[in-house]
Amino acid sequence: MGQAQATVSLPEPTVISRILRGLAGNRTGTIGFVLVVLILAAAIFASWISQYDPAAIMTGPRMAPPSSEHWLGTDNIGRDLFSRVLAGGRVAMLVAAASLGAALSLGLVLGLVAGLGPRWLDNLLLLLFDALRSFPTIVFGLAVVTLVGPSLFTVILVVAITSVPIYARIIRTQAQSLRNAEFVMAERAMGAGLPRILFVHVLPNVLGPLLILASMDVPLVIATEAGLSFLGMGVRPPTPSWGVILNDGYNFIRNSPWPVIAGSVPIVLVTLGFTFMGEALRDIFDPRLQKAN
Amino acid sequence: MHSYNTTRGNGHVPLMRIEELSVDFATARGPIHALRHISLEVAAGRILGLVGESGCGKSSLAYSLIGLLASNAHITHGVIRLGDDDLAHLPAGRWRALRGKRIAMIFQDPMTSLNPVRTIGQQMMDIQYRERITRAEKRKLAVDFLAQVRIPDPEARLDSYPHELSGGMRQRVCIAMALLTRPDLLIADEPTTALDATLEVQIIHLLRDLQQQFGCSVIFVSHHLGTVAELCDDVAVMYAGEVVEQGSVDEIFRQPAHPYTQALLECDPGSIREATRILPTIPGSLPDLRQVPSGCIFQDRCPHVFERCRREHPGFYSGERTQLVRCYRVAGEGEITS
Amino acid sequence: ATMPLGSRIWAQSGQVLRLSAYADIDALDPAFYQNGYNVDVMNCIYTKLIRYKAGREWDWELESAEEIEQVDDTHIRFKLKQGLQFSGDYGEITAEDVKFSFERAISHDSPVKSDWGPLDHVEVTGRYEGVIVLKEPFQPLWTIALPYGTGHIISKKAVLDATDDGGNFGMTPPVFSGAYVLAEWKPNQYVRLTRNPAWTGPAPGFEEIRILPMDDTKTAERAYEAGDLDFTQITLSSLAQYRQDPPANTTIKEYPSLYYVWLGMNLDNPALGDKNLRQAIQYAINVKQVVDAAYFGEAEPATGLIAPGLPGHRDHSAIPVEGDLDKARAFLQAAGGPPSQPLTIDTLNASEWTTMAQIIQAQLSRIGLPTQINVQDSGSFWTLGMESEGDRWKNMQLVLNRFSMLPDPYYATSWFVSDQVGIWNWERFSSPEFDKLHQKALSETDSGERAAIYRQMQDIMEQSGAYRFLTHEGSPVMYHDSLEPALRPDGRPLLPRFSGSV
Amino acid sequence: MIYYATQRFLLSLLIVIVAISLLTLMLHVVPGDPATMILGPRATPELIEKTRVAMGLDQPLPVQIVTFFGRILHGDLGTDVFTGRAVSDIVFEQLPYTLVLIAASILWSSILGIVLGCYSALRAGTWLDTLSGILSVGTISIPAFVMALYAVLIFAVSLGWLPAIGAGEGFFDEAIHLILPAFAIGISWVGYIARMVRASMLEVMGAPHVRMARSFGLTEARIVRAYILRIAVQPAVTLLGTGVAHLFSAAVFVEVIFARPGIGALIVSSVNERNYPIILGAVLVTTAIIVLATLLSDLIVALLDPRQREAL
Amino acid sequence: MSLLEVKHLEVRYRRLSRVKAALQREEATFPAVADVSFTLEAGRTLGLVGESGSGKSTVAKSLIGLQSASGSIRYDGREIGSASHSEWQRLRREISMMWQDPIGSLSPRLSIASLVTEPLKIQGRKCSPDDADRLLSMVGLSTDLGSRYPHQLSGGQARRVGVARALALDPKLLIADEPTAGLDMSVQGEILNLLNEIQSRTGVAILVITHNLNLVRHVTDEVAVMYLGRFVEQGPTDAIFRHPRHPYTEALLSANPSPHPDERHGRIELSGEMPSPVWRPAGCEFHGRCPHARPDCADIIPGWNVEGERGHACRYPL
Ligand SMILES: Nc1ncnc2c1ncn2[C@@H]1O[C@H](COP(=O)(O)OP(=O)(O)OP(=O)(O)O)[C@@H](O)[C@H]1O
Ligand SMILES: Nc1ncnc2c1ncn2[C@@H]1O[C@H](COP(=O)(O)OP(=O)(O)OP(=O)(O)O)[C@@H](O)[C@H]1O
Ligand SMILES: [Mg+2]
Ligand SMILES: [Mg+2]
Repeated sequence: MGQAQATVSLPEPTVISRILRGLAGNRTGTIGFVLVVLILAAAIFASWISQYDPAAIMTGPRMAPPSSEHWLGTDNIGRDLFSRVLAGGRVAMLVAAASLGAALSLGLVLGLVAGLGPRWLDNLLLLLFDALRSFPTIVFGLAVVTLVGPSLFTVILVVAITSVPIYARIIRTQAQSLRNAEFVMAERAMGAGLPRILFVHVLPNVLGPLLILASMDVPLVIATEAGLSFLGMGVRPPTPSWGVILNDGYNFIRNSPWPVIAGSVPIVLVTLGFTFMGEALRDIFDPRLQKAN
Repeated sequence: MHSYNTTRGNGHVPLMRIEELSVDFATARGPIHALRHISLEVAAGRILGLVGESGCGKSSLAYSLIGLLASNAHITHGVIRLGDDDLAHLPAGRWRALRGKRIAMIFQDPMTSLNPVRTIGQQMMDIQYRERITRAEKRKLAVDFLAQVRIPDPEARLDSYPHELSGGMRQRVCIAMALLTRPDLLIADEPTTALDATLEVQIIHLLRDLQQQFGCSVIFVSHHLGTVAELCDDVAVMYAGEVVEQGSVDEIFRQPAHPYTQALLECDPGSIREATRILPTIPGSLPDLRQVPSGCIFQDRCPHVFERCRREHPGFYSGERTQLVRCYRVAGEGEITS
Repeated sequence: ATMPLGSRIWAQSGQVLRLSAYADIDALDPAFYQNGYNVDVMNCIYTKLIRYKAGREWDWELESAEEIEQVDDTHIRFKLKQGLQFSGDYGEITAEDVKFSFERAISHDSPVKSDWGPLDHVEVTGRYEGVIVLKEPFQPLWTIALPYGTGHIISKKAVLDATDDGGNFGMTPPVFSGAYVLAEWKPNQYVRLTRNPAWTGPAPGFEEIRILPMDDTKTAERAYEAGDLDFTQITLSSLAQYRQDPPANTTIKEYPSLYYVWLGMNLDNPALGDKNLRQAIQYAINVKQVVDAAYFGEAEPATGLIAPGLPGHRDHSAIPVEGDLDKARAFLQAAGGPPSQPLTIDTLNASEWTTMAQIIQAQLSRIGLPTQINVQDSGSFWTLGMESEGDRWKNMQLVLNRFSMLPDPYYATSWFVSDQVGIWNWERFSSPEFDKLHQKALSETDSGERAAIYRQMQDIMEQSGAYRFLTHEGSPVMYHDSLEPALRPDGRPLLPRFSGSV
Repeated sequence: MIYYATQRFLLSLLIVIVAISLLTLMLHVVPGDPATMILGPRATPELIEKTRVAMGLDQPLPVQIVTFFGRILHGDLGTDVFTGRAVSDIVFEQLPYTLVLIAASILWSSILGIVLGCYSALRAGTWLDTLSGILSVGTISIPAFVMALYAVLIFAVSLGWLPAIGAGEGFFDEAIHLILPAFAIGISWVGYIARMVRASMLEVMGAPHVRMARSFGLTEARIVRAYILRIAVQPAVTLLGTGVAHLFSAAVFVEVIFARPGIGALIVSSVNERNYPIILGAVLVTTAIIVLATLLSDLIVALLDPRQREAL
Repeated sequence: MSLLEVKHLEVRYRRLSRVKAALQREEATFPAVADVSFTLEAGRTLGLVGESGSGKSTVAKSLIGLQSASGSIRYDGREIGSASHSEWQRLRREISMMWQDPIGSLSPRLSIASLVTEPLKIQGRKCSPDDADRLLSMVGLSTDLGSRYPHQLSGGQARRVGVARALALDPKLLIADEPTAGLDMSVQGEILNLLNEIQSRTGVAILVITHNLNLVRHVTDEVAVMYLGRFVEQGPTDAIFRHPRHPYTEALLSANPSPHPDERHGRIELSGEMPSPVWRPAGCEFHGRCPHARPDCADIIPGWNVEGERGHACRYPL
């Protein structure tokens, strides 16, 4: 209390300046933040940066090594890898945003229902989450892909569905602890109804940590996409995605490692960026927030 | 500030002497000057109480005496003498030789101070790692000390995990562990705040008995005046990172000289004898420890403030009695430092 | 490269031939075999009357038959060599066993009974002699039945001992009649074949053969390079690299394959109802470019269904291999421009297929025809045009397809007759003339005449506008210099006849 | 304890049942037909129908599920219609290879991950920490199949030190064949575990009881070993327990690339073939193992932490 | 008629799941509050004192309908134990609560201004920015504080926000659960003075819950001392302070002695620890720790002895 009293006379920092200060004090956090900004910028400005249409075939020789015309070389049908990697970044970010967004919203609803709803519903949902989780992911992916047909949408669907149980579980735990939190009790004592408690008091408190967790799952999404692509079930060709680039290049890895390198380096960078940024944000906002099951 | 001597010829042999100790905490919004110019003496075989309201720096002072300040803390000034060592500038390697041997500490929260995954016995034997005795002997010692702190059936308790004990028992285990190392100086940082009122009494009495038995010096940190009065021989009153008054318990609680001490005593509901509907308070709020005002630290809340208080930082003065007071109102009666 | 430890251990046990198969065996009963990879093993453990000749020309030679001849259109007389032994105590191979072996497929309703076509029965005329009696003439018997899977001979007694009714014995052969016996099968790991002590023919070249299943030919290439294999197929996409920079002591050989790849169009899909549109597509596709891109210039454009070397192969197709953009545009014009919705191209999910699909997509977009590629896993893909699988066939439009082949043109055309519409004829191409010709060719004994019929049939297919033939791929192999493999003209190994050292 | 055990067991059983039912449901909407895939193009419609009946596919869905579980009660996973072999034989023949692979991957990656995580936490904020962070997070992201591929190309093809394919025969040989696949699968877990251990180490290092241990002058090494690590590895153990599902997925890729036998490859090929009895049998067994692994990780955590034991 | 009249209140918490309890043949629930009766008049203050876990907050929660309880709770003459949802909605305008954790009871993402006006909004009243300022200044807080967030307040400030919220609807009954927990002594005084002042202005009845008996002395008219979910002593504050009859009351009273050397009485040391409400001792529940316990205390459950205005549950009162 005294601590707080001692600081009241200073202006309180805004969230943004708190983030920036926190990042400044954290080396990996800074690295992550810079990487994420670069990746997002590259994805947004992809078409301005690259000179080639990522889908245009035979813009150069096949499987050419990096050169001044083709910064990362070309693929097996002579497409410019650099522009494909950039465009792939856009796809990756789209998939990540859409699937995590979907997983979050669905996880939020189910988690809140499980956490705040009646006991039997909680048990039922938990059972469902655990059952979903205990499939080998890839079997699930295979089934969905064969069902819906491979496309961007399918990848989004697979990632969304496999992540829902994870988010829902986290939200459930949070909701349960919030249900007994004193400020929720206080609101109830003042006569606040469930919708008000949910939307005004509970949601804002679970959303922040959840967004941080979600940002740390961006690499997971991309890895899932790459895995599906490896099994030939990624996005619809000729859409460039890093997984597709990897998968195409994988066949020629013996003599021409470029496509695989071009496909995997961005994945590594995204992972580094989002993981480090997420970890730093987590430390800044809540050091205790761990990705528990 | 000049160094000075607080020994007032009261005949007590000092065990530890803190001189002009200042500690800063680095934070994102600039350094906090959490401790400033602390000068204190811990007499051998006596209990020194450290009182003051929340956030005044009691724990920071205690931790700096055992070298466990947070990683963002930095001793900017001063010395802490213990024997031939200066603890303020002790290399990291030397600390281990002191901790758990000459100095031991009891922490505020007994619920979290014990390792949850090791049994009481394991933890008590761990800390005897220096002794060249057999495991059985170590175990025996542990049982003895658990018995000392009046834990029923100590033999069986050795194999319990902390979560199987109640809060009071855990705090007694902590005390047993601290005493087991037979320290010269025992630091107890609010060892009873997490406990219930009736339990607190038990722990305080236990501490007093054991201190008398082992004869070590104790620094007892508390914000509870009644408890300090009951347990301690000497007391130092802290306010916003400074010691504002120090001396023997009898004197200070009988005739507090610093306006802050006076106000604090008035507020203590334990000391208000006659029923009243209006409780006394100290108006105003704490100063910001990032920008410490010049002059007296208590100036904003002091009913007796005068011009000099705002200008100059007062040194320690002693009135006609033996206690030392950082207040110009006592200055006329004999200044000790300039 | 130095030999890894694992292969060194194997090598110590003598002459072991190690090679890969693209799938693990799943049937060892010749009357019930389902796929070619099983036949590679059967070749080793059973004998048959005649066998394919190794070499570049499709032909057969005698194996366990001393003589065999076509007596008339429906009768084939054979005489077994004497003294051929079954393994175990099942004694000599007799004509009775041949009869049993051949008739099983029909009597037990095997999935491959069609290999025997109109087989009526086998007449046993002596201990070693018999006559194969057909209900009607059936030329392919000589090319796909007798020297291939269903032609293998097993012991009647052994099979009846092992099964109640002489039906499918699955994965546990009760008897061996070939140069090798199945010593061990570790599913998904290897098939180990060792010499058959009862074998009286010429000793096979190797003490032991190990066949390692690997789905992915690229894996096999790496395994070969790492020294884990002595012989392997390689992919066309690696061929150029290997030719340029072959692994040490390695021979690389290219063979044509029998596969045929084409782009089919669903005639019953409303969007493709206009023949002009289909022709626009046919002409817009530059087959050379498609094949070059997908196979790295290592495969030749196809002129039809039937691969070079087989009777009925066409020298060139009616539509030029390079296509003709002007004509394509004209046809498109005639069709009233591109359809309102992009057309879909369905394809398998392997690299060559998606590459081809993307090139075709690019080519079609040059005449202003937008398309969308649907990649499918094999399970979904192979039921795409089947009416038994719901309504998916109705939505199918363009489909990039590949069928495998047996060395007889009949096998290729049989999938495109009217009866097959909604089964394997996904284009839903139906021509009475085609059906008639198909039937006619079955009994045509004159090979020149027969070839002409098949050529005519391919012309009809092409004219329907439902097909654009792409390639027959190719079947390159690589092996240690010291090995002398025996290969069919399409590069498939004839294992018992491998020789040399490894 | 008994109550907990039965509750846990029943729950696991339920999870498996729900999971398998979900799977059956999914399989049924997926297009494709086993008879077409396996019997080949020459199969007659009657034969296809016969096969469907033999697989029980003509029955309504709930009946199929009930029959399936009914048979399982008798320890029978069914028969593969095509090879005529018992599904349990097929599955249990492949299972050990995957289990050994997963166990080896978990073992080496958790040991290395814990060491790396510890090291990072103890040197938090230094360049070495940053470096090990970049390394471990970097490895998380490299897809297992890319890792596997490069491992083969470098160590088997170019250097020829290790075999490129197969599972080997005999203990020593099998161990050697395990090295590259286990490396490829484990490497990303090194990163996961290292990051997790680092984070929880940092948290535990700030706990009051650690400060108390320090106040007694215990050596740093002892504090880390006896006081911090036992608590700090718990989230990693839980992670591994739930991560077994992902390991099974990674095994799929690696088994294909190394032409290794294993249940992952079996599942993929039977999914491609739509061989329902094998899919169901294999997924049932994997799901059961995954559920079991979660249980095991909970038990290990309970072993490490007496407070968790209380909950049992 | 009293404003609040509680009779034989009992609250049971679930300890084991039904299945587990049945299997282990144990009781699934335990009483956290047992047989609690008291009355509270308008304009008066009752102190509820007892150590951690003695059931004080549980009593408070059942009074405001957040915890179902058996027994009778009559507010303004009406039984509210079985009140319907809409009845509670209305009741909560008149009964308000200050929570134990000053900062934790404020929704962390809302600004102070919107937090103080929460009760108005919940009850569907129109509220202007002036309302927030009015409420803040009512409890002596600067209006600039309105734009801050709970974690940016000191404990004392957060308490005041709690007071402002509790009083926003002019309640007739205010329940203050540990209104001074975790505060420095001078701040404690401020909060209690504030409550006092408001009571004298509005005539609200206050139930103060605390574990510090010395604190309630100055602000309450009556006290009830709880031990293990039961009242052990109850009566006018003055009388109880002058002469505690129950040994536990005596021990609690001595727990916060004066620091002044001349006024030190020494403290009464109890032995043992507080038992858990799950495993209640037989006989007098305090006998294990009682310095004055006699042998039969272990067997005989003491009844409630009424002595004029006060009462206690000790067979051998001091
Ligand atoms: N690690 C730290 N970083 C920054 N500031 C700190 C840190 N530790 C303590 N402080 C600040 O230093 C001052 C003194 O804190 P300290 O914990 O020593 O007070 P205290 O008297 O022990 O209080 P309490 O009675 O609440 O325990 C406070 O203002 C506090 O905010
Ligand atoms: N929701 C609950 N479920 C089960 N037991 C509970 C619950 N809430 C409280 N208890 C138990 O009921 C008893 C009384 O709790 P209560 O919170 O009323 O005590 P209290 O007097 O307010 O204590 P404190 O001073 O610590 O706030 C305690 O033993 C507590 O452990
Ligand atoms: Mg402190
Ligand atoms: Mg409470």
